[in-house]
Amino acid sequence: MSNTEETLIPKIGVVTEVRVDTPDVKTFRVTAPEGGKVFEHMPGQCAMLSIPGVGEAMFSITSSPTNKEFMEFSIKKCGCLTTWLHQMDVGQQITVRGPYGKCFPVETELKGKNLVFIAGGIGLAPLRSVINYCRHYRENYGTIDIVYGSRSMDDLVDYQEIQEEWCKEAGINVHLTIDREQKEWDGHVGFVPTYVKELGFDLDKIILICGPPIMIKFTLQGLEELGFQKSQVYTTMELRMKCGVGKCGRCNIGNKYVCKDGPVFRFDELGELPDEY
Amino acid sequence: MQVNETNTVNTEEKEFTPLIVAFCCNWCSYAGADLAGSSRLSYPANVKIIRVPCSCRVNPLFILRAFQRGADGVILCGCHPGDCHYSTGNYYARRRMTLLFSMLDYLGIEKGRTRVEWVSAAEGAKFSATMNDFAATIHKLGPNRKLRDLRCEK
Amino acid sequence: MREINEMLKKKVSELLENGTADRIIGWQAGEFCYDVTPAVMRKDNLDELFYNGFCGANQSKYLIQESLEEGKVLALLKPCDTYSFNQLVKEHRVNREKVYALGIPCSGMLDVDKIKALGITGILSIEDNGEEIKVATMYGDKTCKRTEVLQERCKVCKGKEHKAYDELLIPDEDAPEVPNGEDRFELVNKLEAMTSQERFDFWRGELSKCIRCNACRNVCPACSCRTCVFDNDNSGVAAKSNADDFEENMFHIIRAFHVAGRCTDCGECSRVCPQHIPLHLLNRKFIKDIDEFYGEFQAGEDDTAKGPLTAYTEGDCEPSIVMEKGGEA
Amino acid sequence: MFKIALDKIDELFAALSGNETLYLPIEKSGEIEFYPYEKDAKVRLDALHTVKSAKDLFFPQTENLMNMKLDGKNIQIEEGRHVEDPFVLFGVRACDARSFDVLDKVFLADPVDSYYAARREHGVIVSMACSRPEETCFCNVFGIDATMPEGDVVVWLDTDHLYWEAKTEKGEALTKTVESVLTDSDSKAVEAQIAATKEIMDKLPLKDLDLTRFTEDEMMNIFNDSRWAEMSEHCLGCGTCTFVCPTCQCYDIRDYDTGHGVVRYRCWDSCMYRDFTRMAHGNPRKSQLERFRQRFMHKLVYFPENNDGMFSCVGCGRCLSKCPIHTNIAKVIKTMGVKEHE
Repeated sequence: MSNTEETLIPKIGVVTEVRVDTPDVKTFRVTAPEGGKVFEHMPGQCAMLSIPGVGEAMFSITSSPTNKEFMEFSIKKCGCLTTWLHQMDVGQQITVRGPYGKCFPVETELKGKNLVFIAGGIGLAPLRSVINYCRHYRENYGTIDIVYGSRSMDDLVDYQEIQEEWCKEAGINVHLTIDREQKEWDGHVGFVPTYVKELGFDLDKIILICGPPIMIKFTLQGLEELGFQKSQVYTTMELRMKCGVGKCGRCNIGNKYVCKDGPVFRFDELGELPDEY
Repeated sequence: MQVNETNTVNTEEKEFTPLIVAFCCNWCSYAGADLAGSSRLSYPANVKIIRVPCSCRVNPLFILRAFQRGADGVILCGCHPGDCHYSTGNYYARRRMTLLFSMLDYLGIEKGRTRVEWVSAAEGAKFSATMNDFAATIHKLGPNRKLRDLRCEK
Repeated sequence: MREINEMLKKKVSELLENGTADRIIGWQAGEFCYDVTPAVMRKDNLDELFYNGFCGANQSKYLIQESLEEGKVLALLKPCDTYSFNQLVKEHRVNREKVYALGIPCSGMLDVDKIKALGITGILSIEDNGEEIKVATMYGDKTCKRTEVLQERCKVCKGKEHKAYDELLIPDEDAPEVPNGEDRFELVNKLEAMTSQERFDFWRGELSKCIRCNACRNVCPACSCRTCVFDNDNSGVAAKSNADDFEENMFHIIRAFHVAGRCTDCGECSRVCPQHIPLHLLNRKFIKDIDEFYGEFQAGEDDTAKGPLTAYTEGDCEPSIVMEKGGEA
Repeated sequence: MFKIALDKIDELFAALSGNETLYLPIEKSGEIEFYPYEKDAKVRLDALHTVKSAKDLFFPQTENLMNMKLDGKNIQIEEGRHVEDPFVLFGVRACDARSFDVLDKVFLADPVDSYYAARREHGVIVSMACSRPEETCFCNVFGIDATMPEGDVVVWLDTDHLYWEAKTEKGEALTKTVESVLTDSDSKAVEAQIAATKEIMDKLPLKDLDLTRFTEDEMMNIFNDSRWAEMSEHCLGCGTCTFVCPTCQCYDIRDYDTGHGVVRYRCWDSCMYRDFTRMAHGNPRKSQLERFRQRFMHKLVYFPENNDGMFSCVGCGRCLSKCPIHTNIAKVIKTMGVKEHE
């Protein structure tokens, strides 16, 4: 990436598969028109997706970079563009540009560590990329715990993959929870922050967390009560973005731009910045 | 500074066929247009009818946007004053359009480009005559140059 | 002016002391002698309040927000501000109960841009007593006539009578004389007398300066929509810049149209325009047309009368009147 | 150093505009902006400022990025054109000349903005020294010398001559093209004028604005200062300050549906606008307080922090004279420059 042609001007991607995850989340598989990935990325990085005349927005890439055939985006329907995207069929072209931002430090600080992933709702989307990356290079990482909660069973994103792959893999502990009791559900019931405290992880672990701001806030409090340091916790942020390269000036938290210096932040870094996100 | 790098104005003058947008109220004028059609009264093919529930549904933005998208003339047709399906809609429309047209004139836009006519459901002949006359007026005025959006020109 | 200033301070502190209101929207001095800022003041910082010939801003729009908040706010209204105030009360945008309106006299407000346009720059201080304005500048002392540098709205002053108030600082008949009102339609008439092409060229020249900063809209007391059509992404016309000449025209036609029949001709739009586009000439055209077509109407004269665009008569003129009556072709 | 008599200045403009477009302060409909020179244009070299700053020439208010077409399931993209024609920007004051350095930090940082870079590359800047600053000027606060502006060529005006000195290679090349209308000159008149101007600069009311508090260490204290509330209370939320500012560089990317395609263009945006940071699920800057604070925090704290202490303000004073309610950066510097409870 060195100039605008490669940044503001997007490439074309084709939707090759649409998976309905929950009533309001769909996962789109995207490849280049000639096949293969539109570009390479690292776990935690984002891409700008757009439809001409509808809009452009930043989405995290949910597939792992170890997948060499396609990229996936899990998208929740909430605004004008996402509503349009949800109406797409296979074969629809969209524009894609990226990758943007810093990735989770999977090759540096996270290497060799025991990891805990904590996600709420659609917050699993950016973490899924990391989880599958770590599964692929399993020998590089210690234990893996995944705590994932959502409003109900139907709102669990990627439930199939979780059940059939993550839960069955040795060395990965998956802890699922839903907010309220449900007939077919025999797992844990309760909010993520309380569940994390109940689980009470060892203090040698590194935490990666993503979800609604309110969940992050209370989980972080719980983790600190357990004895975790802010420097052990990573999260990924989202703010309004237009350019993706730190120039359009709207996604800053203090002097850091989410698109360029983020979206991945460690909580001790965020603590030094104004509380405006 | 305005940069319209990709816009080029078509300098080749072709035979000018004006594009006319006619906002027609559902209850009178649209039925009038229907009658004109079924009575085989002709009116120009380049009159594009947009059906609106009442003439007072049309706000000034509709008129301006029609010009933006390439209309050379815009005409609003509604029920005769006193005959509005909603009793008073066209009275309000009449005041609004009077002020808007006067403003367009004030800004130097040719005053013939906009018109209001009252056409009832029974006046197929009037509808056709009005459209023919309006098309002729616009043809005389030539293409809309003063209230166009260069980006929308092909 | 100094006496009025003292009277005002005394009155305001009295009204805050006795609990008539708990805060006031007043004026605060700036860096220079002319850059006055509106500010909310309470008992503790009331000493910053002052009133001079640069307090021209029409503060009635702030009352929309202020009257939503707790407690009663004291509003200082110049005679012309009371028109906007009435209009906002009529439209139920300002809660009359939450406002204590103190009518203050005005003898015409000055426009610093007009002083600068005379070539008087590097202004250090301005002395405003009567006919002549004395300006001390970095390049020596200058003088100019007060009438030369009055704000546009003051040149066509509506008079010294307050149309709405709870209390007057001094009775209207004792208030200082206001500038002699010129004919506010003079320029409109002049434009109407031009040819269509001349008018078009005039307005192209003016409107093409627009940088779409929205100052005219945001300051306008009549533009009180929660979300403006030009900010609403679903309207199809939302934009942040004039990407084409058309958008310059559209924005200003629609802006003026949306306040037609409600615009009190307070002139704030022209005052704040960084490009000095004479936007009041668009508003005045509507006012003039309304007067001619539907009878004399002054928005904000009272807080009950129906506006000309929310009323009709069966015998109203037809839009074709523009063909006969309108300006030269 | 060269000179030309002011009554012959049209010869200079004619020579400069011979091969390339010459932009200079021209009055149209009563206001002065950088417009292309044409014969009989009302050139206003005496004006201190144009309304919009000179940034418009490098970072125009609107600029088409690409044309797109959504055709069934297919999308076509046709890239917009870059500026490739050289141009001369004449009469840039010292403050505006410095603003290009500020903009460079943003647009020429990796990844380079090629639209901006192309304009920078093809533009030659002829800056003009000030001799009649106004009370709103405070460029000295940012270490700018109004009598010796940056630029490819610098010119000085006295009552009857224009003095011309090339400062860069680009400037030398431009000088060659107009040498025939210029005559050699010594620098005495210029030196005298510089000395006189410096004396006037000493009288500027805002020359002593103190920036020492605006450092990284104070970021959180300034951010959390309660005085932002009163300062922003009456901000109208318009974009005047942003759009007249020579260093404001935030932009929006928007699509316009022309009926036969989509133009994706970028345009200036303002952090003062409500929808600047609005997302489908909420807005991190909910009130005008946050938006107002962002603008000044960016200029005085965030930007210097990311760019070796360079402030994103050049003291041109445009916002001082244009703000509808006269709230401006000078007032912010004065207020925030001292700790809250002192």
